[in-house]
Amino acid sequence: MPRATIASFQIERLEILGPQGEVDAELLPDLSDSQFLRLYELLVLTRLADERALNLQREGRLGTFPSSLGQEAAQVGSGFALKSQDWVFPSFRELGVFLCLDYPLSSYYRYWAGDERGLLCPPELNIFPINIAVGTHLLHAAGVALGARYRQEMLVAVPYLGDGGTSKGDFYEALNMAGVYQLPLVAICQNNQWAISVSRQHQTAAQTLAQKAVACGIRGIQVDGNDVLAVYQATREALERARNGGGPTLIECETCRMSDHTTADDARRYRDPAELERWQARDPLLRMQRFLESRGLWVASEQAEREAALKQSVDEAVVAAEAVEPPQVADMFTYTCAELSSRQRQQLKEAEDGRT
Amino acid sequence: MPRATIASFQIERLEILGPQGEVDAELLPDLSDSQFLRLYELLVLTRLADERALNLQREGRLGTFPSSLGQEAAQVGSGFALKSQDWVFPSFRELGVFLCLDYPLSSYYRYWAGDERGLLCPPELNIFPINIAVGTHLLHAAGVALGARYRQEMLVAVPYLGDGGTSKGDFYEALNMAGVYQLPLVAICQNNQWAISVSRQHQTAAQTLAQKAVACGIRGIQVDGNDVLAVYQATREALERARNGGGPTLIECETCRMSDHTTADDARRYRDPAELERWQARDPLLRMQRFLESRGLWVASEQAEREAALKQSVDEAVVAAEAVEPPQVADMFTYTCAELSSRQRQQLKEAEDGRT
Amino acid sequence: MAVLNLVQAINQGLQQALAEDDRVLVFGEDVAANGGVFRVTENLHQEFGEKRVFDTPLAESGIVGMAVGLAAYGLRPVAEIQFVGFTYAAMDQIYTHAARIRARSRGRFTCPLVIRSPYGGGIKAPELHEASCEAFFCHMPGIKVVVPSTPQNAKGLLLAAIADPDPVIYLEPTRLYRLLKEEVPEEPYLTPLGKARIAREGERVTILAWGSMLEVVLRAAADYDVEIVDLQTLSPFDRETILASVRKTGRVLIVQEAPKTCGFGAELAATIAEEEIMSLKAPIRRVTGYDVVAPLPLLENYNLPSLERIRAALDDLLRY
Amino acid sequence: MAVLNLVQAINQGLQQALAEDDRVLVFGEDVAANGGVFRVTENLHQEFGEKRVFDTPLAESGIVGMAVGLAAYGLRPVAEIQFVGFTYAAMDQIYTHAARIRARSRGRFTCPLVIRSPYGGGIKAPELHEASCEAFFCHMPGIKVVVPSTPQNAKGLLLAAIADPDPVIYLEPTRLYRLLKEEVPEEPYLTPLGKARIAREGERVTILAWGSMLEVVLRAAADYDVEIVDLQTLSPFDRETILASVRKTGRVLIVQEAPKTCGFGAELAATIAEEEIMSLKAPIRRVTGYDVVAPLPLLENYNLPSLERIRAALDDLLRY
Ligand SMILES: Cc1ncc(C[n+]2csc(CCOP(=O)(O)OP(=O)(O)O)c2C)c(N)n1
Ligand SMILES: Cc1ncc(C[n+]2csc(CCOP(=O)(O)OP(=O)(O)O)c2C)c(N)n1
Ligand SMILES: [Mg+2]
Ligand SMILES: [Mg+2]
Repeated sequence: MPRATIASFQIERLEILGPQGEVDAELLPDLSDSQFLRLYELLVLTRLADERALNLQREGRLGTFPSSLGQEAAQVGSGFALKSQDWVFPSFRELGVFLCLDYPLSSYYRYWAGDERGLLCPPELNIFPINIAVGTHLLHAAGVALGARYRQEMLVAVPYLGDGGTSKGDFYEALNMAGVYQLPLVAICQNNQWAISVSRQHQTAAQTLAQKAVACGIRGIQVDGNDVLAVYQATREALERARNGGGPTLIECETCRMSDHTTADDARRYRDPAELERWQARDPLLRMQRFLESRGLWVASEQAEREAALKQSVDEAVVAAEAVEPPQVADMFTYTCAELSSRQRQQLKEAEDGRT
Repeated sequence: MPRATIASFQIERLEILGPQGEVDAELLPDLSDSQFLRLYELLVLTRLADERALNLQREGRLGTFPSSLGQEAAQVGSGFALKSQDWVFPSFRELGVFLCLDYPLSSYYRYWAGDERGLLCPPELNIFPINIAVGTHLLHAAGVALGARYRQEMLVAVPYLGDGGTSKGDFYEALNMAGVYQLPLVAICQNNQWAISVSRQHQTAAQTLAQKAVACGIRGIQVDGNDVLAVYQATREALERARNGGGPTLIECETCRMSDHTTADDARRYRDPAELERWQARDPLLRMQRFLESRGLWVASEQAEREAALKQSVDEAVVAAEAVEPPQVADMFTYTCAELSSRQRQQLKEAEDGRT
Repeated sequence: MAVLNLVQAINQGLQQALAEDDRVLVFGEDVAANGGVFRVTENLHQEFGEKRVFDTPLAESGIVGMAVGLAAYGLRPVAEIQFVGFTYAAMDQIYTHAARIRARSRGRFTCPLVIRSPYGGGIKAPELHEASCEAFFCHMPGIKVVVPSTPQNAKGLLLAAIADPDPVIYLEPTRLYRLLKEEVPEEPYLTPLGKARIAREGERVTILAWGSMLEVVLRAAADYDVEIVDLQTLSPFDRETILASVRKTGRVLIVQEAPKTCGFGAELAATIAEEEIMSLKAPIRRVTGYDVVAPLPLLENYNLPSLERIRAALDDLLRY
Repeated sequence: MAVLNLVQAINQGLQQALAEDDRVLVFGEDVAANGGVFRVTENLHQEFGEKRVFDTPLAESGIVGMAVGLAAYGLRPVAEIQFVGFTYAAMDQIYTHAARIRARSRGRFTCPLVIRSPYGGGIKAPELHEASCEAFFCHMPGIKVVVPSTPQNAKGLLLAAIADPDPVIYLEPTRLYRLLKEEVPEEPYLTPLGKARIAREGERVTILAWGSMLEVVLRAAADYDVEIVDLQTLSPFDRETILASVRKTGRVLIVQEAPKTCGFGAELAATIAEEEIMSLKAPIRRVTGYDVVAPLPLLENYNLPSLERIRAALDDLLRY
């Protein structure tokens, strides 16, 4: 065999919801009407909580904030498929995932107000702290997945990352480890086309991000990231496979960041507004709304009332977030190690003497 | 398109020489008889110089040494395709490449005797210092390739690495950069099945190492690494493509490390001897010898004399290496930065006062 | 002379380096069209084009490793790491390669590379965006470390770093970016590496500081008769100037934002305790960040050296 | 009690930790069938099987990052980095994550992880195989750093590191691996972290050392009336024991193999100059590796602290 093909690979893309909300009935995930409605509600809640964060930031009540606008389906579709025992490793733009898991929105806000306590995960959940160092946290997911296999726990480790994160060495090392040990790990990549000002094309010459799985001998799939049902379905399948010993998957959700990178960014410096217009037509909320409408599940007249209820829950979260006492200087020391060194004890005393 | 294939990839393998030295005439590289002979001579020289190094190490005249035994074709086949303007980024097991490029063998020996001066590359060559930190040097090749493109120089940057090196994040970051900038870079991976005691299968779940190129949107090809003509041909094609703006390639040379990892290793602790026997049958020297024989270029009776000449050149290299004066303590300081700091001047004085 | 802030002074330095020397290339994440997240590279991409000023993929080890290759090839790469807290991923490339290429190749290849990075706290930024980790680089033979403290020295030190034949880490105190403004000469000039600057002369205490701490120290010590030494270059640091000031004052206060233990201030104290102890009238005091995981914005003020802590230390020293 | 060398003592410690606690996992490059390139993990794979003792791909950041996940999940990973010179690639995982998980999660997740690594020079090994880079880790709040110096403390400190609720870097001086032998208690025992050990009592000078330097110092100072303090844990270091010894002797010599500038010895000197300067009769001297790129074997002896340099420093101190 002088010049023979010895390996071939295909990358699939999954879409379920059409632009007008029409669906391929065969692909429709096995969900009840109330679950479809809940998915929509989570999409709306994510958007409302996000808008609210941007307002709070403008008023100086939150620090720099990364908006999820446009990416709600990628977040909610995947987050909705998670089981409570699964471990989640968020990047910094997964508001929708936190909401799917019932993480207190007030805590989420507190974190973005500059308070570590916002990341104190409730005991019934396993959400790792928000990860700022892009792409580095997939390895922690690999570690937890390895631990779970050792303990024979049926959980899946689910790291989230962006298109930019796929360029980091740690991303690759993690997926390669996941392949070697056939770990229960499902990596959800929100390809929102931008890493701050660097476009998806400039991030890698790979035609899809899903094909990065090929390098590690694991599965990769692309989904329409603005199609909450496709994201849900792909995530569910991958989770099930992982749970049953079938190994890891990389899911690329193709979507678009409709906002600035963060409140500290001004995307007009580098992005053609025409791009936003194109993606506007694929708005994930609208598509899901049309789907519900076509099934008689969405009634225009009820929308306002429902949104009001969601808004109220967001308001309550803001109140709760802002009612928290400020953190104590001792906290800096308490959480560095389990015990203070003699020098740290000295330092804590100095700090508490109020010399700030 | 609900579940559609959106991308497909094939990995090819190239073989030219059969186990008995027979060739597919259509694939035969366009080389003269004297070049075929030279290739064979380089294979033999590599083996002899390697054997000699192992002997020197045993006698305490070299430090730890990594043998090239079994990998001669991967090294010589690729090294022979290089042009003098190309920049080479060796890992630590590329004796054959150094010999192809006429790097002084005496210097090579000096380096492995623990003398930095062994890496002082002659001005007519562009060989980066031997790289010990596995997988980290592909980035330097990317940098040089980018620089060359900027300067419009027709050179190709050629990093060498092993199968183990493909697991490092830097390997991936480098190939990804090479893809983004479409750099003139050809990475030669000697997949010798082992990274010390860790087998190729344990290094990655990927079926081939060549397919790691897919993650970066660049070309990847596997060649029979014990087939000097296949390695040569694949390298030449990749170099030409790179030189003409066609972008980077990853070449996986599938071969086997027939020795211990280094003289400090004992492979019997972890490797089944049957593996060596299987690969013995594919010895790269023997295959090339049979090929030459079939073309009437190799005559058994001349072999001894030729080998004697090569051995003599190796002997001379040993003499030259050992005739060098020991390095000076000042060298440690001289080569740290262009200028000494005031503290370094003090330290140098202290060191020269002989307080060792 | 125009009045510039630190961002503008560095931007002008980069612009002039690019204009003067076609070996200079500027790259990193978001440095091109976006002009850098702090706008330090603003307009450079527009002026010099994609070949000279370009974006990279999100890969810090990759950025530095590529810069090593570019430098060894003969160019003058000026790489940006978006925040110094992300250089940890590039430590291997910095220490294993940038620092060693000259030695490993016995001078055949060198590494005239500058890594610029926003550095330090006080801007209420997210996690890892306020790191003060200069000490790591100061413990790497083969690497130089520069920290400007004013628009003037920011420009001069940058141009000196780019001209230097060896790798230089150039740390930009983000808190000062838009805080300080002063007249900056229009033409290119070099502020020599390895030389400290007496920011204020005085008699009774020597205060050693660098980067954004200098600004704090100047305020804190306004009413004290102290000599304030702005290190400017941390590695190699200016022993002679420091020791001369210590000989004069006999008292030393070191102010550093980084965690105390094994910070760069420790080296300064150790050097003085080794070479000039006989001049000392008092212990060598350090006011530093605490040995804690760097806090998020709500707690960060507790951790940064404050006017009060600096004054308390001065008062204490003056009791000897 | 059996007489063991350092390799055997560490191996015994690992074996006992694995046997006692099923949360302990040992992994790294070549630690399984091969038993580690120095044989420190010999037979562990055979005894405890693939689930407890396993090889990893060649990826240091990956090894540490995975260990962070395992630790946060509730296990007790003991990861090997084959040589400490290869930890630079894992700095980001060590400092950004291992050191911070407790703080970032406000205690919900912790990181009881041990990173073992052969460390230090004097074995004529190839480039990067002899690094002395402990100071980097000592400047990382949240990370503990331990350096054994004898078979006895090697075992006890290892078991204490594994039992510790926070991440510990455990550096094994390769030069001592087979050089030192002594009786080591068979049963498991803990040598507490954070405590120095008086290796020899004496009156006229306090010598501070750790790891393989201790062995050199003991030889160099055989004929001097000095107190030798073996740090054992560098971070957090035992201020009380050090300062007490300085109060007694009034003279200090610090011996460190790493490059001088910003080495861990600087912190010791700075601490003494800050807290105990009034006891000093002489400058604080440091004998260290030079500020140079670590040389290959032919030059390495010039760089390592030698008996002569240590004695010259002692003689000098005793002139005060
Ligand atoms: C390692 C690292 N480098 C740089 C940054 C600064 N930074 C923050 S977000 C970002 C872009 C991330 O892009 P992507 O991964 O696509 O995620 P997105 O912001 O689009 O959600 C950059 C460069 C960082 N946080 N971490
Ligand atoms: C970053 C790094 N980690 C570990 C080592 C120790 N080490 C030296 S060679 C080697 C295996 C390398 O395997 P491979 O890349 O396949 O090259 P080969 O030795 O087979 O030529 C290891 C682990 C190293 N040199 N660098
Ligand atoms: Mg993105
Ligand atoms: Mg190999």
